[in-house]
Amino acid sequence: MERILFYILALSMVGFAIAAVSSRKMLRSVIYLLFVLVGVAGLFFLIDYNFLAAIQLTVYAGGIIVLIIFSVLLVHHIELKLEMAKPKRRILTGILCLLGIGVFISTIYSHSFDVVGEHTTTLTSDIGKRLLSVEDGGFILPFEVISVLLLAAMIGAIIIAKGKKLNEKTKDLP
Amino acid sequence: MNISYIILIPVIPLVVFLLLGIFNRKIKPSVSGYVGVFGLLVSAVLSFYAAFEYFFVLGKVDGVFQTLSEKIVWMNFTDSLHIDMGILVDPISVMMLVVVSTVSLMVHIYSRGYMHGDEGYTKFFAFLSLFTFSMYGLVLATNLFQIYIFWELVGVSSYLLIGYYYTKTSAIAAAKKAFIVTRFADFGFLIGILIIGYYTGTFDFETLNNPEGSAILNWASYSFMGLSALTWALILIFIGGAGKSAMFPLHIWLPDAMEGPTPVSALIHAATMVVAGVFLVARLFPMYYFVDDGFVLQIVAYVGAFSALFAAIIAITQTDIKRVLAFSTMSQLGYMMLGLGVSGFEGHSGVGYMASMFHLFTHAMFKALLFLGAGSVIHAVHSNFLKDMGGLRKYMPITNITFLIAALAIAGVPPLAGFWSKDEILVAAYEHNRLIYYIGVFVAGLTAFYMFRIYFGIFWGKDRLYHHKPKESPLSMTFPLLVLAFLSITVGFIPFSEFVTPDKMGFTAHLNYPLAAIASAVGLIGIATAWVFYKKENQLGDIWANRFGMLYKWTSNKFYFDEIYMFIAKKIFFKRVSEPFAKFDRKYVDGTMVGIGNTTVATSRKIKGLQSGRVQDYAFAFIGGAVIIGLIFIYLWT
Amino acid sequence: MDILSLFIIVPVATIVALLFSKNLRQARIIAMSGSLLQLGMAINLVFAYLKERAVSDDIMVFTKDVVWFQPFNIHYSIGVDGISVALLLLTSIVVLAGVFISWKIFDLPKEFFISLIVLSIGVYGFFISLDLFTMFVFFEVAVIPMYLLIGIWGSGPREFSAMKLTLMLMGASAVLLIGILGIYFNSGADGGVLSFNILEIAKANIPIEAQRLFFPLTFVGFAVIGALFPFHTWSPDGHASAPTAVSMLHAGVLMKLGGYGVFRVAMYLLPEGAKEWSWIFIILSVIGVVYGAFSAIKQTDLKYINAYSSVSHLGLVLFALLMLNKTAWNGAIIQSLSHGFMTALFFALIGMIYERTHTRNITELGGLLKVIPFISTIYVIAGLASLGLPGFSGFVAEMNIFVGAFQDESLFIRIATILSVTVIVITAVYILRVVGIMLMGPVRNESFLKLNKVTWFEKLGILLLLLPIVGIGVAPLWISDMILESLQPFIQGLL
Amino acid sequence: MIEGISIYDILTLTTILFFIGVYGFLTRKNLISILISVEMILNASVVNFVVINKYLYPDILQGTLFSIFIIAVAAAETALAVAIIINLYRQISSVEVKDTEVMKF
Repeated sequence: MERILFYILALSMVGFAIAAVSSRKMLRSVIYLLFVLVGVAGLFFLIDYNFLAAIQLTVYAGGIIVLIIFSVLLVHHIELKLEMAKPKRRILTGILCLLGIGVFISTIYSHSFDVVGEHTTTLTSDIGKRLLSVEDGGFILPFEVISVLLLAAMIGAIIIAKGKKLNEKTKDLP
Repeated sequence: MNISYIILIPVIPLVVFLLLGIFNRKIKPSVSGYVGVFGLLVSAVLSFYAAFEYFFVLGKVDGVFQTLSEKIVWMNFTDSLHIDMGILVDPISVMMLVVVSTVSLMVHIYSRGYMHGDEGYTKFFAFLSLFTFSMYGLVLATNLFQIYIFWELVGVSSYLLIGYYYTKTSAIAAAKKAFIVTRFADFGFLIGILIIGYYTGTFDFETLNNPEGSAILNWASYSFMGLSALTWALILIFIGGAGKSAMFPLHIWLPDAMEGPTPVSALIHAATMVVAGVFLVARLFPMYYFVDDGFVLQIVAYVGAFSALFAAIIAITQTDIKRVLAFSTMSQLGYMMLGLGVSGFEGHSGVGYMASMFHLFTHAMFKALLFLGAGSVIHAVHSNFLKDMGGLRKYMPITNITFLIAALAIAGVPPLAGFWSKDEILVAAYEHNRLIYYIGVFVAGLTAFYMFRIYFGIFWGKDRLYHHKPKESPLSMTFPLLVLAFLSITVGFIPFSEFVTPDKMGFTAHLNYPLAAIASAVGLIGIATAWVFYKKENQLGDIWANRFGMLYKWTSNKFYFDEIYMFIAKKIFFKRVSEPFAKFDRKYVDGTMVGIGNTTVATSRKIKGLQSGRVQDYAFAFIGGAVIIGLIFIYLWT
Repeated sequence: MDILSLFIIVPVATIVALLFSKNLRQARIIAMSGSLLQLGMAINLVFAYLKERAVSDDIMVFTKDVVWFQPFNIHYSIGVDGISVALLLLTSIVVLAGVFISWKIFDLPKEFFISLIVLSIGVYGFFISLDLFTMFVFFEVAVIPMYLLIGIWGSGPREFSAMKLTLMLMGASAVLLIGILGIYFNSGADGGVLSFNILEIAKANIPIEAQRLFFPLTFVGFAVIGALFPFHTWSPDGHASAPTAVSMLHAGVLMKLGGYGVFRVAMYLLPEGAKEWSWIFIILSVIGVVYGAFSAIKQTDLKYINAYSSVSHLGLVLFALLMLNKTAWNGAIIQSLSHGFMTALFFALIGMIYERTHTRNITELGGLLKVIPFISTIYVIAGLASLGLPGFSGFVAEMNIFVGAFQDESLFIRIATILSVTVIVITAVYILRVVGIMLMGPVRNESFLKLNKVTWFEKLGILLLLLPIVGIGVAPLWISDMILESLQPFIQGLL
Repeated sequence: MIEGISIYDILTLTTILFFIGVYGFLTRKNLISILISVEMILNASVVNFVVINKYLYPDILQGTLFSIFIIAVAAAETALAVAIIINLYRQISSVEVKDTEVMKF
């Protein structure tokens, strides 16, 4: 059952991913990405990381995708067909990517992973504790750093997105 | 004998040239004419004095004419080879001084009348002086290189004077042709000089011509292609001489050179410059005679004989009187060459050499006279062509008489000058080579014929439609005619063999009566034939012309030599060599160089794409690189 | 202050003065007085040299040596012999004439004169240097201003021509630099110190393998600027685009650096290499001689004719240098001088004709002898000098070359010599062609009847150049002996 | 740990996803599309972190925590990128890569 589910998920993810990078319509491309992200969330569910799956869904599928859609709507006509690279280049890139896949996969399969066959469910509280722990192996410092980063990014985003207008205004003043 | 004053003879015309050349525009034409004539008069007087002193007073020591020279080093080549500048006095150079002075003086005087009113009057006299200077330098040269230097200078004066009417296309072409053809011959001359310089270690005439000298004794020491190096050198030098003296096949420039003013033709292309080739062979005569036992002299004789015949035949059919005279000159030059070619060295056997020089001397007088007479006629009727002349004896009595004297002289009618010298040449040929003798006699007949053809054509027959009545030329023109006519009659009586011989000893020549009779008879036959054909206007000339048909056509077109040369020059050298060279240079040689540049630019354009500035391209390269490194590490590292 | 360094200092001072000049008048007066001073110095140098030579047996006189960069043993080392003195005289005369000819340059006159003088510094420096490295530096100093002079003040496709010229000469310099470094690193072969000084290197025997290797590099490096076939193609384009004075300086002086460098560096320092390689360069130079002359016949642009004629004449210089004997070398140096004056004169005249008629195409010109007699007459004289008429310097040079070349008995050199002698005929053909078409004949164009008469400064420039041509041609002994004497040590080095 | 699915299968899947992202990143000509591709690459790596954590070291949480950080950074990055894109669009009315080449010089 889980196997079947995984394969379905995997196939749909690959399919949507391909669709996302090759669709000539911007909005569709974003939506395909959404499906891929949702698929990833599904994968998390399958391996029993519910909390992560939830984050994935909310932050990615909910936040980022919406952001992207907004920007698409702001800068694009929906009907606009995207320009694609030259066929020669696409084929070259495709070959390169296939080669890369080959390299990766051959590496992966030549390595014997020491799989531990336990079925422990990770609790959300554990994650929370670990994140805020100041003890050995605690992640409080990165957590703080990421918070500052997020804040900075937010302020930066606002300034960048608004900067031009301010400039124009100051320009018009005299 | 003190010879240093002789240096003044060439220097005076040089000074006159510089004076007239530099202050060209500031001198009034009348003044420049007087300056030119006066300068030359001084030179001429000096020349005559030198000749008198040399031949009769001081030159002969123990029965041998001395060779005197004074020279300074002009430039050093190697330790032994150097060019000297100086003067060499021996019988032939003194004789040439007299020739050049006389003719040049007459031409100067004549030009004052002939060129009167021309806008380049001063320039003309400057060029004449330049030429005279160069010619003096040539005849007085002490060594081969000096003679070459002045050889070139007379060539360029000739160029300048032929191209004197520089707005006339034909004159430009003629000047160019004259210079280039002679220059081509000089190419041979120069190489001949180089060979002689290398193998004998000297350019000096006195050393070279010494019959006991090493140059002549060791002539056979080096050989190339079956002939000794010196033989080759003499052949090449003869080519140089043949170019200047218009020997077949380098004769094509001489008829065209008649584009120049007539006094120039008289001076340069009849009396003086064209005999430089003969003079050159005479100057090196001991070498020609001793090296390879006179092998080169044979060539000289045959070339001379052939040229004489060839030119005489062409002269018959020409209608431009100056061209007839030009071919006549060529023919007479052939005679002189022939005379040199059949000469021996010692005593009486040197009669060919003597006769050749004698003929040079007499020819200068009567040919200059012929040209000046023709100039007088042209001056009167403003045309060069026989068809525009006729019956002029009534209008121009002096010209008529003097021209007749000159024509009789060249025809070899005794006792005029041409008779004596021509007779001696025929004697020498008779003793040496019968074939050449027969050619000589035949040419003598032809000469008489064509000369009287134009004489009758000009002065007899019916009047033509003249725009204005022809009148006798002014005194400045007739005076030289009279002087030269006098000389044409008298110079034949000079006992030349006493003075000018190869061994410089002198001998007494005797008239060979049977041969003299034959020669004069042939001349008279020629005159008589011309009388029949041309004395009165009749159809005989045309009838005979038609009878010869093809031959006549070929002859009147000078056997198409001009066309052949033009073909070689224009079609082969211009079209097939020069143009491809020019194209090849632009297209391939330059193309290669520019191509290297262009390739660099093109390559850099291509490579520039690598640094496109697009992140995606860089990412592509980065990922490609990573993958390749991965592949290497996975598959090749183990 | 030594007499030679002045040749660098005076031009530098002139440049400084030029920087403060305010207008055309000041600029040209400064430039003129500067070059006049140099001419004076050059003439003074000739006499000083003759005086010094009488008492001194050194190869080079007036030597001076200042350490420039100790680690590599680079010195600022100068000195002259008869050859350099003659070439310095040539340079100063041509520079002065060039200033006169550009009397009326309106476009950035200050900068123009500065570039011109920078160029002359390079040339002077090159001729007086005894140190290979210094020599090379001056060589570059001479080449670089060329780019600016053609690129800014030129005509026609000037950027292209300037670029082509500079690139080809720079390429040659690269090859040359390898050669020079090769000489340098082999100069200590018998245990001595590595040195750039020519006289010291000449004493140290460079191993024969090194000579074999570096001779062609050095030779080609210098010969490119001496228009060696097939590296001559920068010259027609360069000359055609260059302004008059630059053409004069370039053809008159700059191209002489090639022959001089070949002689002083390649031949003197690498004699064994020269002997081994001479055959191939003889072939190339003879091709250049004949081929240049033939190419000139078909050209219609006056400057192209002259450029190809230069290829031919300078081919003769290289040919003579390769003959490896005193007479031919003497001829080569005199030919350098003679060609310098002659071709500068030619370019000056062409410039004047162009300025008046606005065309350089001979088929559009005609009958100039009637309208501008002075210029035309001098053109005829220059033409006659160029075709080697006695009484002009070209004859002296050519005869020396031919006589010298004939001193070698091998059949190969005989044939090469005879081939190069043909040039006296071909030169006559193309010179007379130009004279016939352009100067003689009917006046081709109505507007030519109103051409300006020649001005005093043009006359002065022309006469300045004509004088030495006639001077050398009429009395060659003084210069020829001065050179011959200086050639002695070189010949000894060869044997 | 998914029943019957080995770690190899999942890593294969993420590899494929990763390279599809790379492909998109290299071939698309639009800034937003490129952003999308970047998101895909990030996701593939997130999954890898998580899966390796789960399969190999189930009792520690490093992988999980890192994936959270990655998601957070991705969000920040997207926000910034979108801001830049919009700003750019205001200035040159385009978000095509080829139009942003003025920076190159």
